Amino acid sequence: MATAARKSGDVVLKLENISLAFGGVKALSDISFDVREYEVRAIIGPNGAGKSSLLNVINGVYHPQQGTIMFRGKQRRDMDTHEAAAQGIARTFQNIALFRGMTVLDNIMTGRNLRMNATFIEQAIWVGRARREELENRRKVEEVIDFLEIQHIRKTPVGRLPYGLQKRVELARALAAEPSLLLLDEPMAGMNVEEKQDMCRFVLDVNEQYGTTIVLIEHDMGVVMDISDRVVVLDYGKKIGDGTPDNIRNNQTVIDAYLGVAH
Amino acid sequence: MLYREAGQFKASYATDQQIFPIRQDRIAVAALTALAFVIVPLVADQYWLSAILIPFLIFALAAVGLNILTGYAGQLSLGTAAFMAVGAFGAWNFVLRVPGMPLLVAFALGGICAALVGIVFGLPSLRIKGFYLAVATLAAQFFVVWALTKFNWFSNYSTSGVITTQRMEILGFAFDTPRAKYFLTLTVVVVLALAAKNMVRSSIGRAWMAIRDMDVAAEVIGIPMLRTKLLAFAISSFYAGVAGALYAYCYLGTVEPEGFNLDLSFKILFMIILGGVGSILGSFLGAGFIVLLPIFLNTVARPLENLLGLSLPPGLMSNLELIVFGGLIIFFLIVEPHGLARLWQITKEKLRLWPFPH
Amino acid sequence: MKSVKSALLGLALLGVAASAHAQNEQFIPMNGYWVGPYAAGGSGIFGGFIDYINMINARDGGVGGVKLTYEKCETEYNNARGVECYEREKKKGPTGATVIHPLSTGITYSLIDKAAADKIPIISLGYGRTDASDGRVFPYVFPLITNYWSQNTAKIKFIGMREGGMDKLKGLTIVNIYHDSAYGKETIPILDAQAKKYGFTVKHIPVPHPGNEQGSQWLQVRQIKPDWVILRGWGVMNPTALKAAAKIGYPRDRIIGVWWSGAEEDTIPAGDAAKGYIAAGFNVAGANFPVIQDIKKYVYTKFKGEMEDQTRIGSIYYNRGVVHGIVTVEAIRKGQEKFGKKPLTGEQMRWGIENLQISEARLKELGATGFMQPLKVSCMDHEGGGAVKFLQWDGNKWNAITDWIQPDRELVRPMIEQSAAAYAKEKNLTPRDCTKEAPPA
Amino acid sequence: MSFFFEVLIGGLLSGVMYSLVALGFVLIYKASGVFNFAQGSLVFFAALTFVGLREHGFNSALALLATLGVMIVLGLLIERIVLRPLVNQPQITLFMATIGLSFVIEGFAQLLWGANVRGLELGIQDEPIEQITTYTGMNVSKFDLSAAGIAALLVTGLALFFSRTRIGRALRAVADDHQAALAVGIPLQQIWGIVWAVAGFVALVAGLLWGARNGVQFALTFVALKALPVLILGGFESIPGAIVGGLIVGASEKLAEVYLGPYVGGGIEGWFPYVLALVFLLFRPEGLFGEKHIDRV
Amino acid sequence: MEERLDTFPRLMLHHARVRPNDPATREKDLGIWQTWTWSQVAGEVRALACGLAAQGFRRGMHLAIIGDNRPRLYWAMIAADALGGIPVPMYQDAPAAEFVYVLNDAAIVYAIAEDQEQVDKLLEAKPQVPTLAHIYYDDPRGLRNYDTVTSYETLAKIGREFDAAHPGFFDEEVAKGRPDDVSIMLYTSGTTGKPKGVCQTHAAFIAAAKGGCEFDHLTADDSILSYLPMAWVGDHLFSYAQWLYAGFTINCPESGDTVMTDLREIGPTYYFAPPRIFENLLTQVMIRMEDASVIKRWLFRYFTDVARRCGADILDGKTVALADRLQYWLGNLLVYGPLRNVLGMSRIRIAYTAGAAIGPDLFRFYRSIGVNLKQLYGSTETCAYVCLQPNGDVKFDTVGVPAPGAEVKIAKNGEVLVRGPMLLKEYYKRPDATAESIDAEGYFHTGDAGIFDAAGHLKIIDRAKDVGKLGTGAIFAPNYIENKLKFFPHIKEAVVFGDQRDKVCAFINIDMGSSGNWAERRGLPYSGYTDLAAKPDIYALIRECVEKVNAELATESGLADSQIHRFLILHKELDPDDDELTRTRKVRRGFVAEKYRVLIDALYGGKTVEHIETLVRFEDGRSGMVAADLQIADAKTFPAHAKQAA
Repeated sequence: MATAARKSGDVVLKLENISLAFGGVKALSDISFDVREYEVRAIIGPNGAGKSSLLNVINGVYHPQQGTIMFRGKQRRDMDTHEAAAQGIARTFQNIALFRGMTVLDNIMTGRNLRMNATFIEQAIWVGRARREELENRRKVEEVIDFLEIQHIRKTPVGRLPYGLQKRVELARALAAEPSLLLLDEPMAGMNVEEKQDMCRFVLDVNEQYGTTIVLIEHDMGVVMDISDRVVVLDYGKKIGDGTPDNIRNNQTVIDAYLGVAH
Repeated sequence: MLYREAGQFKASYATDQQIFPIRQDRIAVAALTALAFVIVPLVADQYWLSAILIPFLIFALAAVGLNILTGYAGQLSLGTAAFMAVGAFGAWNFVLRVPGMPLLVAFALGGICAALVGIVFGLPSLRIKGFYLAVATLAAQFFVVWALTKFNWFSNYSTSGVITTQRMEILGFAFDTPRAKYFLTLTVVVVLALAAKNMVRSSIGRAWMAIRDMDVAAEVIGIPMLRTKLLAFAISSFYAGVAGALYAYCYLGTVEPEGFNLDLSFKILFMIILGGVGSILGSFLGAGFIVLLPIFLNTVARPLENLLGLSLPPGLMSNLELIVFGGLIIFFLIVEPHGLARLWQITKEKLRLWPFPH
Repeated sequence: MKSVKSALLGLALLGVAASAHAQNEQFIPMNGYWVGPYAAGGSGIFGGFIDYINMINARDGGVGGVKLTYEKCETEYNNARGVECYEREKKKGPTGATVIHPLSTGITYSLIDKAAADKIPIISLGYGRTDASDGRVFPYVFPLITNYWSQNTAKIKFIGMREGGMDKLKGLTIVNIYHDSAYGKETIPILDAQAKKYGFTVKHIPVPHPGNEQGSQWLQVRQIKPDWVILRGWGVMNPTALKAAAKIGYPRDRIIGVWWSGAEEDTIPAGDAAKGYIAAGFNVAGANFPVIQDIKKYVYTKFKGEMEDQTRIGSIYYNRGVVHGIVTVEAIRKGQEKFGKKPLTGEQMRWGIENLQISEARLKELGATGFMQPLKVSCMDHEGGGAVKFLQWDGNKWNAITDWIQPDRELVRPMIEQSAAAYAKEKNLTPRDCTKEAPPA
Repeated sequence: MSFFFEVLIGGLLSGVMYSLVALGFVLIYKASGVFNFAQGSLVFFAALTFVGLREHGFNSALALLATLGVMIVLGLLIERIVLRPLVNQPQITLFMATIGLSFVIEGFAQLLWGANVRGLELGIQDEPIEQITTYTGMNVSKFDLSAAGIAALLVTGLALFFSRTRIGRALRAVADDHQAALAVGIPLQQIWGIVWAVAGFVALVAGLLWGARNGVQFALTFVALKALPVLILGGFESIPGAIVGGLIVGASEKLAEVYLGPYVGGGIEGWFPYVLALVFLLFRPEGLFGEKHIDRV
Repeated sequence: MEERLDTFPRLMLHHARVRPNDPATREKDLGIWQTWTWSQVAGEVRALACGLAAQGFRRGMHLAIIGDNRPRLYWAMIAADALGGIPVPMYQDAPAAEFVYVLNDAAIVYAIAEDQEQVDKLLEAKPQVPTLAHIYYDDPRGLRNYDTVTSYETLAKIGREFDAAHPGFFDEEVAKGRPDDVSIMLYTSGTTGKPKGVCQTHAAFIAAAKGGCEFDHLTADDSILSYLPMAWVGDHLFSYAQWLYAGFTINCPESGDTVMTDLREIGPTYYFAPPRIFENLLTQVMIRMEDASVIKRWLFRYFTDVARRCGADILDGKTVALADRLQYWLGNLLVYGPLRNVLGMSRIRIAYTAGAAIGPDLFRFYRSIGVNLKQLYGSTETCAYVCLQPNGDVKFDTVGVPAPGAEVKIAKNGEVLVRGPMLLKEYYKRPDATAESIDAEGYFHTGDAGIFDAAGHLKIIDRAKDVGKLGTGAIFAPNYIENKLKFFPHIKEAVVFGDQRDKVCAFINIDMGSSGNWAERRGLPYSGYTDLAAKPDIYALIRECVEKVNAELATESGLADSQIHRFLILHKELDPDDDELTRTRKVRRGFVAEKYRVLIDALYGGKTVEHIETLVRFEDGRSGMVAADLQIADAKTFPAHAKQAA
């Protein structure tokens, strides 16, 4: 089988000395790391290590008390969710955050909302730009649906789907935004082996096909070691390791703090 | 059972995304439209037109408005009547004070006034959620009614505070019979309902639902929270406002601020809850239910009372009506908490899959 | 085929028989309210009204041989439902609905245009559109007996009497505590006009709906220390006001209420706090009138009475209902004089009301001397009376403390005409020329 | 200045009356997450039943006991017939059901006792306490003061009930976490039944006090509207919140009406508490005593 | 000059001229039915043909086509035909190892594959196929970094450039085509031996298409769902030859999983499915109806009874009592119409089934609810065109009358012989086989045993070579018995033995869907096929079926001895991957007998239980052992009592 000639590019995202606390409880302390274009960057660490918080800082759900975030050349104190989305950062959530009252199609279409510029009045009349955008974006969404092989559930309300498919729909929603940076918060949690394999394939395909940079949190070491280019290890809100999978595998601190304990 | 969908395939997104993708539905809707526009005016008497159909349509419009806010955007509001009041008094004042003001423009301007008020009272929604917001919208309810009563300018210094609507004329045609008023109401309601349907199936509608279902995720996708919520408030209030103007002009003819009280707000909320939250169709079903139920109970109760003679306590029937009304509401909520629209949806699913059960 | 035909024929005959049977009936809708916050008033007034109609049917066999029929419709004091009831009932009976008592200002307003178009007269006794007293502009609306402005001038007259003359009004302070609604605000202009005329000071204090909490208003009263308080209350606002007055120690016999603040329902809940409170009324309380006795005799002994709680017979609201009955029946009689002893149409009924005259003598015949004031309605004047009687609550019942006190017509009438004219202009109506109206037969 | 205090004290005392009604809401919301709009109707029903029973020859004590019994039965019935089938439904559905319930209760109450307006004499005169008036020139109503006393008793009683009894503690557990409560074997439905019964009792107390103040009539149902801003201010789940919220609403609305009202034509009491609550919420969306929720994603 | 419509490319060009804007091809893709008109198809084919030519594809070369039914793959066939090449469609679900033989046999140089999966298989086979040089693919998904394969788009682009440079090339190539050129090579799966390439000319398939179209009045307004393997002769006749002949629309489903949904959406007017699919559908209908409310179930039962009584007659235009007609009308409103609708058969004018025997009940069911289901008889060598059932004259147990242009006769040994324009030209590179199957008179030996009935309808009994003799001397037609067994929904597959033996015994495969459902309804827990198959309850269930078959056989003259005395339920499903079935799911009788010899011995040896270990191959290519102790059951047999001749 032909292998992907994956190459990492320049640094697109750089977090420096990020500290985040919730009313005295430190979630992240002094974290710095970077993400290069086109790479798959994994964040690992035991429960409560601050992994999700880190993603939340990257796309502006949380605002760190200290540190700076550099994204695409622009340095800032913190991110704003809207700006992050507009800049091409999309993400999925640890606990599925789909819009439960909507169909799969509508959920994914929502992922393209930023690309639809018609005013509500145009949309109310359903002519011209509004209609055109609706149809054009539908096509884009269908491509994502096709890509993730969820054609058969297109018009199903997401609430009725099994867990694994919901995760896939959430990924589809993120992909619909055609992000340049994709943040995946435990995309394979709670899946069976087959679903995990599928998800891995999709993640790699996304990375290959669209050249999307991916930052992912994952518990399954096998998966992480298989698909990521570089790995950041967190423990109790602190960074304790950073490097290639091989590097991490042999890092004694990591083994002590995490691998040894968790497995 | 009645659906025969085999062979109704979609060769373009436009046909796939139309409002009624199933041919049988399109036929039914076309028939219904014809019925509403042609048959009903021919056969309905004045009672049906002015006491049932016109209020039904107007309430349905208000319910559509509330459904946009509550059903789609997930912001519970108890102030619909206030926005209706703003629309009614707004339209009336525009006609009164601007010479040559076309009626429909006045309705729209009334709606816009309501929308502006809606925006003001929608501002807190950014920070307040759920029942806290609901109770907060009561502020709008009480404040607006108070302001309309308090500042006589709104009722053109009428001593009674009651406004009597002006003669309605559009392009020289006088809308003074129940039939004409029905036409006018029907047209406005149909157009606005269609617009609402279009909005909720567009990106703005999805943005509303996204905020309703999972606001953090919506934000992360890049949906601007404040703007989307305020737009929901504005559009919802606009609908309520136009409904209020119709309520004044096409239904009652005279209105006073107290007429737009909390009971009316609740009534409209009932319509969407019973009809179906997050469903345009549900707004109509709910409005029909709430408008017709008391009338039905009353028409059943009174002859019954006369039949049984006067030995019954005088308030019995009225009280029984109240009890049955409340009881039916509870019953419906228990049987189908998602409203009549869901009931219809299930029926339709069944009909589509007939003879299979699922 | 033959059997179908004969069946149809039979049906048709049946229909003829039924309608023939119904021919000699006149229909009056009873669109009232028996539930909700105003149920006390609604049930009392319609109780008296219906009892009176039933008494007329039972005692006299109807009016001129025409049986009066009615049907109740629950409006919940709600405009929309009121309109629905009206639309539903207006075609019932052989001549349709012949007169309508909306018993709600809001519903009255909503029906003005409709009723005129349907040619059904509206009688609004002590509520509704004040300027409808000008019959030239409002041919189909009859705010009979008295209206808010009239009673207000009578109140000032009463205060003047108590103070020892109208000139003594000068320098007094009167507080107008009103229900913060269209209804409540309606007398503000006339009070202001009178204040100017007589030189007293008037302060208006609104009470927000529903008025079940009035601490701050009465604290303001306490601060102002007025000589008199006019209470323009509504429902629960009334007893609350009396309680609040007691709380700040304001004398109750210096509070004068309107007739919607002057029923047993307003005073009983206030308990002792209501003792001494005065209200203006256009009917009195008491069951000793022959007319009430007749009702008891012809209706209640046959267990057909409307009042479940018979102690309410003779109460203010109940008696007001009887007044409704009297004016309605008398108007029918008047109409029959001109149009014959058959069911009247709405239009004929309108004539009957417009030419209604109830003299003292007639009141006596009716067994209602002192029960209500004599009336003389005309094309110009759809009010027909205008006087009120002041009643005082003694802790158990309402006692009349004055005779009928006439309003300040010079003040009221021009305001009415002015308002009616404005309405006519707004609506593009040409007022009738009353000199051309048919004189009473 | 004494007038200011008079207004303030009057307001605080009215606030206690609001709190009484708000308490009923809080109890039910806390235990079952239901925003019980029928609380006003319960107040009406309780007062009407009490008065009605007295009219039928019951003495006060007997009437009180009987009414209490009726309220408890009613509470249990509501839990069984209305709420249990609706368990796990969205809050708004439950809310709507309670509005439907309020119609049923109102219809039933009037059907049972008629539409008559009745007085209710508790034997406490609603008159100024003369000593205070003489010393300070301020009017403080005996009735209001007694009502405040009763409210204090009630709150203390409830506090004891919650902290000292087994049922009370279970109730608190339920309020904190339904699932957990279920898991440790607390019979949820039984608890809900008890809460509704307690809410019925609170409604009775509120109904008697309000009924004595305004008469026993349909308008008693409106007292619920007075309680709503109290709830926003105090938080739906906090008993101290209901008390403090009531005091704030009572005092501020009176002060606003007296000092602010004249500038805008008065009658602002109707909406002022709501706007106040609204503004307050902008700064503290979870209410005075509500818990702050951090959205975890 | 008169238009010569004697090759497929010419037919295609003809439609592009006559009905340029009518839909030719639809495919459910990206959520909607993407549609190509005839003129668009002509353009695509032209580009494709030029592209292939530019890449060196020449007359007489073979183009391998591998994948699900995709428009582009159909177009590729026309393109190959246009260049005088020969398309060779291959079974897309075969593993790479099976590809090797065909690829080598046909000396494939050019191949066009649907997607990454097929490309991977081709690449896997490539080292063993020295000729294979050019691989093209339709769906680029996942193929971005494959540098040895070319995308369809690139090929078409090359083609367009080539076309621009050589404007007359395409038309010249089409003009060179002759009717007796081989237009397609289809590999017969063959129940024994290696597959043979059947070479069919344009003329043969056009004759078959023409005969069929005229027989059933197919026009350009019809439409069909193309979902059966492209390598199968049936699909080639219906979705290619008849498509190009009549000019109707072919519709390609979104994927194999969505066929039923897509069928419902498209609602074709013309439909083809092997009996298995009709059977699955009916099973599903029955299962779904089980969950329906009492009223619905009653309605369904009542009206299917009505339909059984008179539905088929009404369809055939026979006279039916008014009462029945009324009931049928009502049933059509309440049950049949909706049922046809949910099955996607509302618009079907003509439906065919073939490839295996269809159960009379099953066949009757569809006809009774108003689906004009008919049988045809044919084989790869005859362009699937020998006998057809005429409208209005459908017998449940025959395959109809000889099709227009087909001469059919029965050989002395009972074998069906056929002659006509639709016969194969030859077996590719197998003159021996060709000579063996076509005799001197030009008759093709079908290998089927059959008889004509009085009305001239052909009745197929069995494979001629399978027909054997029992020890008693009575004839033994295993397929006939197996089919009877397979008509029960709980039985998926059956293999009966009896040739040269004194009694008949059977292997049974239960149907997981149907009997699994049956078990669930009874609260019978099971962990998988093997477990379920061993349940005594299931044995009882199957015994009942077997005994019913026995009862039937007892009434048929000469077959009473074929009653099944003993049977067992196999511990695994017979599987093409294990070579037990052909790719078209026919039992490889000899192979099975060999593989399970021990079981056969047990059946005949009177044992009640036997241990067996079998090697099975899993989907992912791995293999493993499955072991089980199989129960052997006895079945009741009945004394022969031949039915009175009617």
